[in-house]
Amino acid sequence: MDASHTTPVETSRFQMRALIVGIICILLCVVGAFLITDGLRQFFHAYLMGYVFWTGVSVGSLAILMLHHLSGGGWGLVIRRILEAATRVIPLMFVLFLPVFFGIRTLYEWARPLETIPEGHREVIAHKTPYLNIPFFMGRFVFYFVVWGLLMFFLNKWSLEQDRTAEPGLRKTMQGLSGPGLVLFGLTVTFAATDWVMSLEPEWFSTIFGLLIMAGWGLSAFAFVIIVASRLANRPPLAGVIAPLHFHDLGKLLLAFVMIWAYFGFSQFLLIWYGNLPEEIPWYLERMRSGWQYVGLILVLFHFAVPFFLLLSRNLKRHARTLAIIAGLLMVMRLVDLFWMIAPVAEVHGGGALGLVLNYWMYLLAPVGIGGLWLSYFAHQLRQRALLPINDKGMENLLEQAAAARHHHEPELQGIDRPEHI
Amino acid sequence: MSQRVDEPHDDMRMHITAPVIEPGYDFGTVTDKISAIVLRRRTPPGWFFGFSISFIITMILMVTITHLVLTGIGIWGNNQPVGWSFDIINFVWWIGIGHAGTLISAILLLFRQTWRTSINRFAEAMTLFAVACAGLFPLLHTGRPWLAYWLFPYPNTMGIQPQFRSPLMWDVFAVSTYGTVSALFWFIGLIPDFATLRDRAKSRFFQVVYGMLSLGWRGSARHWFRYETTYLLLAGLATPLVLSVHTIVSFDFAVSVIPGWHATIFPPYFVAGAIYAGFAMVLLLTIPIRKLYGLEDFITGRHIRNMAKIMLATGLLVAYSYMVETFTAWYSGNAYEEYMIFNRFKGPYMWLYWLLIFCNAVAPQVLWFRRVRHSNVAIWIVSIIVSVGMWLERFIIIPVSLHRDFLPSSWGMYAPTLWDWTMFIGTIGMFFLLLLLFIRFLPMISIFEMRTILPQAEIREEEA
Amino acid sequence: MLRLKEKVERQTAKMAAPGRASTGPLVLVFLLPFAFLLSGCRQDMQDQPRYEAYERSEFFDNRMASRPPVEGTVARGSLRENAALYTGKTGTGPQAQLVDTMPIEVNEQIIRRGQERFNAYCAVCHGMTGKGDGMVVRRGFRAPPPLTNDRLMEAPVGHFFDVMTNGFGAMPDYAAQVSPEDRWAIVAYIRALQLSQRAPIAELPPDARQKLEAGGQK
Amino acid sequence: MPQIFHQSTNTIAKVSIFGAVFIGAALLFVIAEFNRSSYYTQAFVARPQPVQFSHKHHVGDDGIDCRYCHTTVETSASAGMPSTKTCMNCHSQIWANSPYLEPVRASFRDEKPIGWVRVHDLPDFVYFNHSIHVNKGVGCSTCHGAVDNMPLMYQVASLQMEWCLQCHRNPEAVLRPKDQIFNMQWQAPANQKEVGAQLAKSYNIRSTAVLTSCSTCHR
Amino acid sequence: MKRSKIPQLYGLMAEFEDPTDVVTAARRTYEEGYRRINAYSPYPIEELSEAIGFHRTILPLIVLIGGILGGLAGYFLQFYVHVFDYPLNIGGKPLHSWPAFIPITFECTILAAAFSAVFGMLALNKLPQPYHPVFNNPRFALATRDRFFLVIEARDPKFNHEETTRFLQSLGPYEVIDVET
Repeated sequence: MDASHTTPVETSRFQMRALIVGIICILLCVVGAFLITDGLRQFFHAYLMGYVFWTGVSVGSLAILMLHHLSGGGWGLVIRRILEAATRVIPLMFVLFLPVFFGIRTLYEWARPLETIPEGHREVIAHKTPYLNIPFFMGRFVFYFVVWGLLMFFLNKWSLEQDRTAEPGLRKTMQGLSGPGLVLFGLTVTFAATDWVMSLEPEWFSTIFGLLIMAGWGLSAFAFVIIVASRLANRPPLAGVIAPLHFHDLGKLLLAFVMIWAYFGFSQFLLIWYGNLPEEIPWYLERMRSGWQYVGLILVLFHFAVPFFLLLSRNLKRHARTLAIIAGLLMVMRLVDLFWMIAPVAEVHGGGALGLVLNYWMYLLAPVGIGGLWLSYFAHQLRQRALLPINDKGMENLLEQAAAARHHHEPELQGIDRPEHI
Repeated sequence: MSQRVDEPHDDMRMHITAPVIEPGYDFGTVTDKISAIVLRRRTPPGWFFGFSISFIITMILMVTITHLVLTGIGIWGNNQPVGWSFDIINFVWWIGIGHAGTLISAILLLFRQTWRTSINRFAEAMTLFAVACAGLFPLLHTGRPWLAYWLFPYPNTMGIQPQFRSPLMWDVFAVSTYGTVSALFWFIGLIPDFATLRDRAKSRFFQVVYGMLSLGWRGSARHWFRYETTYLLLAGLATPLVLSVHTIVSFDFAVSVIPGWHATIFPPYFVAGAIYAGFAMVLLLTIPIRKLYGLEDFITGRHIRNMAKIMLATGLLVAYSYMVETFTAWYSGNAYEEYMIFNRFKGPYMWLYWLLIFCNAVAPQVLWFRRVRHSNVAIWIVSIIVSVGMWLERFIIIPVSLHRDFLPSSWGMYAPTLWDWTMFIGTIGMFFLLLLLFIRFLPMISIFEMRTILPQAEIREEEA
Repeated sequence: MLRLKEKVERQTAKMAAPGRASTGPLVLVFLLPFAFLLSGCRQDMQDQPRYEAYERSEFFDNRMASRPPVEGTVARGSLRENAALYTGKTGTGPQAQLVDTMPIEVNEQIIRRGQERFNAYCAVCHGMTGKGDGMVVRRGFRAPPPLTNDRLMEAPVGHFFDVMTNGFGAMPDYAAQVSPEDRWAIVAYIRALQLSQRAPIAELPPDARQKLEAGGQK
Repeated sequence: MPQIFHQSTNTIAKVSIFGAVFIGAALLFVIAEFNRSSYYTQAFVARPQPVQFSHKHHVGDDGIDCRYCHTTVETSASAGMPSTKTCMNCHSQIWANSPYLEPVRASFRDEKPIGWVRVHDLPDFVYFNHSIHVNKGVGCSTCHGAVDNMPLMYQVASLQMEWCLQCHRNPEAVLRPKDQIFNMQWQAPANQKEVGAQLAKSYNIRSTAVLTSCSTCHR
Repeated sequence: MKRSKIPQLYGLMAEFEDPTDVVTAARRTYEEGYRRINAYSPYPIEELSEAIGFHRTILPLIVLIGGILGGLAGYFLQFYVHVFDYPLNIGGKPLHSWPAFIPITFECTILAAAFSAVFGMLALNKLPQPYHPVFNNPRFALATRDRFFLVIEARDPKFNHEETTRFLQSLGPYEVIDVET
């Protein structure tokens, strides 16, 4: 492996720190779960939220990777190794599902014995038992990870092979897998979304929900990749290769995902609001009162309106650091969105301002905890390979451009402090 | 336009195996070849043949409309409980077909896909004519089309206003905005080409006509700069617009509580279906026309293959929606939802449903195979199947959902009448009539954009 | 709208006229696509194929769309068995006697109703005070006797009702214009009118009397 | 290619595009005004009648009450057109030989109704009822104007829906006490706002939401 | 074409056959200090407008403002109609049903923005302008085919007929001709 193409040394330090922060947060949550009233309930919901979020970054990256293999483009080449490293965290997420399994009866009404379910829900849940039961649920969970794992495995394997052998046919091979791979992605994520999030309220259903989660996962993956890319952009090997143009493209795609998420979200809301059916509307009613409406408002403003208007600007998109800030905001908003979907189910109330802190602090720590583990493993994976797929045919073009851009009056990468010695 | 010179590469081109324009052309020959279709070349007999047939079919449409207006919409087959049928099926079908045009023009422009250049003009024209055909149906379904202006808010003598909370009003705004913006987009794209035609035309009459249409375009660098900005801005506006239009069409159904209509996936599902049908129609038309006019050098195999891929992708989305709808109908535990699916699978219209599944979800899967994608005939056949399938989809959604609603005592059946068919077929005639007129009198390929993708168009770097 | 339609038709007819037979049919063919525009010239929601009250009908001999019920039709519950109420006489036939007691309960409301009806239907001839000096009389109609003359003061209530119902002398009947109940109300009011003008001063309530006396002194 | 167009076309082209906006706006304005004009609504246009019946004479000069002829105005949807017999109530003696009244006498003789020309013609999809208006405090002259000043009858209102709604949205402005309904001279008092509101309450006039609901007038 | 005025010089026009040549020539002309210059090409060349010192337009701002105004107008139209002008209870939906107002607001935004883009472009470009002095050159018809033109207007303070002609000749054009108004 050409040393000049690997990750900067700082990543190993980051890897350690993330691991420590992650473990501390998780431990705090576990302690809290057993100490405070209703702590277990809060713990499992908070954990599920963090789990769905970080799985989303991994699986979303997988989808973006396949999208890149299908359509090509310089924007994909420069972030390909970041995407690949993110997908390689999928095995970790498989293991981290364990707490959800332990909390299955706390989280999911349908997992409890039928007799204990209140009269009003029992009939509908009984109807769904062929699908919503613990063995099938776990079976599906394993299936999703097998599919994602296989896709991850082959795409990463061939990519590494490309680095080694520069075999031009590998490109076609990866492209060939990506088509059916995206189909599988769509199907698995739809059912994963149904299983993990939608079935939290087993009476409720929405056909767009799978797409909504897909858009959310894609968005969080994109935002994550942009942040990483902007952090790496001023150091070799990415420095001098990744250009404002690429951030411009990534920014456009980020904008597209923001709009798609808003579009799906608004479609679901409008149709359920307008239809006003007793089996659908409670989901929104629950989330539009007792304080949750403000969370919803935050989503409208900061998950859509603010990033939308900011990303309209060409200059902001080309400015790597600003773009990374917007991406960071969107990462946070992804968590808020999942919080808005998952936390109202937990129904922990009371206690005034102190209660607010006591009842919701784990929703902050759990994602950070899982995130610490995730990021640490990600950083480890990122260091394993060259940061650029140097033997891809597109790379020549990319390097040529970079050279031309330096030569010509293409503006320097803005917002990046380029160290003097480069 | 697409070839930004400050971005000397073209990202998407890295994967190009086939060119978007065959070699051997320069500015002059590209200009002459395309403008000759309008100005010089004798109109091929095939054109006259097609024109005559579509004129006759258009006349059938006119007779139908006359009869319809004189008698009332009772001449159609829809009646309680199937209040909406061919009129809305065809509306949705045509609007969907119209989607590919703007998609090719706007979205592919934003993503710097140069291969769009030779087909965008044609696809935009298709959009306009499809929207015109689509607009006829709801207009006539109102029963009194001459009072259609009542749909817009204006200080009227009735002292009332339109009902903006109704999705049908949203439709009025969406479709009229879509028609207007598409027309603007189309016309703006045509201005430099009108100037080309003005300067090539021999007769005074055509010089004046094209001269007026060109607004005095003279290719000034300042003008080009603003023009390019406008074109990009319009593309940026048209992209969400085109998605919103079919979204709003889907709202017509989805905001109601009819099982089979009320599904939250309807907006993206309809949009995907629209693009699917639209690309099928573009393929259906371009494959023969490039042959007829010898435009294989400009509309190359690569165009056909790319469009086939997009068709496959959107087709998969549509199939996904069928699957999710079916799964959710069971998962919901709602008796009406479950019955809706049962009725599709095994009800009186089941043959149409399974035919739809074949046309939209099964048949296009052949496009996974490289060999199929390289056969224009095969792609053409798939396009026909998809066009039929997308029409059937609307049939399944509309009358099949309506004919059995909540109350078994009000169940009924629907059968189209002769007038339903003449109306539908008539609009197909009108569509082709307009398209043939367009081909004859306007450049069907954007000449100035073709110039930009020639290798000569690149500005060589100054020798430093 | 219709005028436009005629115009277009005339124009079309002109074009198709034999004098210009060579171009006529061709022009028609090109006009054909626009023929459907003519179908818009209709207003059938405003004037629907049904009759409104008093509309002209071409179907019936007297051209009236409003049909009176067949002679002798009795609406349900309106058999008018109470002869006193509906004829002002006891029983039927030539032996019938005019009634002298009101067949309806008289109260202030009835009298006020009678006043209102009297002013609308009777005062045109009889005048507001019943003197027989109404506007129509002043225009030349034969003057009726004052309602306060001795004969009418003595007449039984049935007499007034009978006159209104069947007419008397030059006076036509008002059976079609005033309902029986209203006719009785008018009778009650006539009685009040008579009383108001022929009442002995002693019978006046003290306050009215005081007022009158104060007026008299002036 | 030398110049195709004359220099003046520059101005003409710009003015025509710019002007199109104003021409369009002006056209819309003209159409809107035309639709409200008496030419279109036929308001203030007296209709020729088979007999030159003058409301001015009968109502204004003679003081005949509306109900003398329009007997059903308080009880049914239609105000009622008088039968020829009602005319003959007086004209059996007054103007009994006037040639003007020959059609009336002929009608009475032959038992053929006089073909009066309808002045207030609402569209058939409107279900207007006189009695509810008269009994809920809407006077004759509110809609029909100063009939006592009309030698030949004409409508003073446009009879367009916005005209109907203007009262249905705000009935307080026109309500009168019961005894003033048939008074042609009635003028709204200075405190009509309060009086109207009180009257609306005493007449049990329903809310604007009900009064402007579609099915109140269209059934 | 008859013209009553005595023909005056509009400027000098140089014809080029190659896009790179015209861009180079335009840069040189700008560097030379000429400002009243314009270049004509059969397709958009970004370098060309940059070369004559033109690389900024307020169009995006016009479109943004147009869009925002259109959206606001669309929303307030619906709000006004349903809350004030014609409040009507339909299906128990609130009068101010904001979710139901979004689609039309969106369409109005797009429509107004598109109109501002098109008419803004035409206005800034001073189009339609069917008559223009440059058309006086018969060879200018090729500007919409395959030739590139560079014009220095006579109004330019630096303009001197002989000197400017010589300068343009030095840029290696196909030919340089006088253009009358």
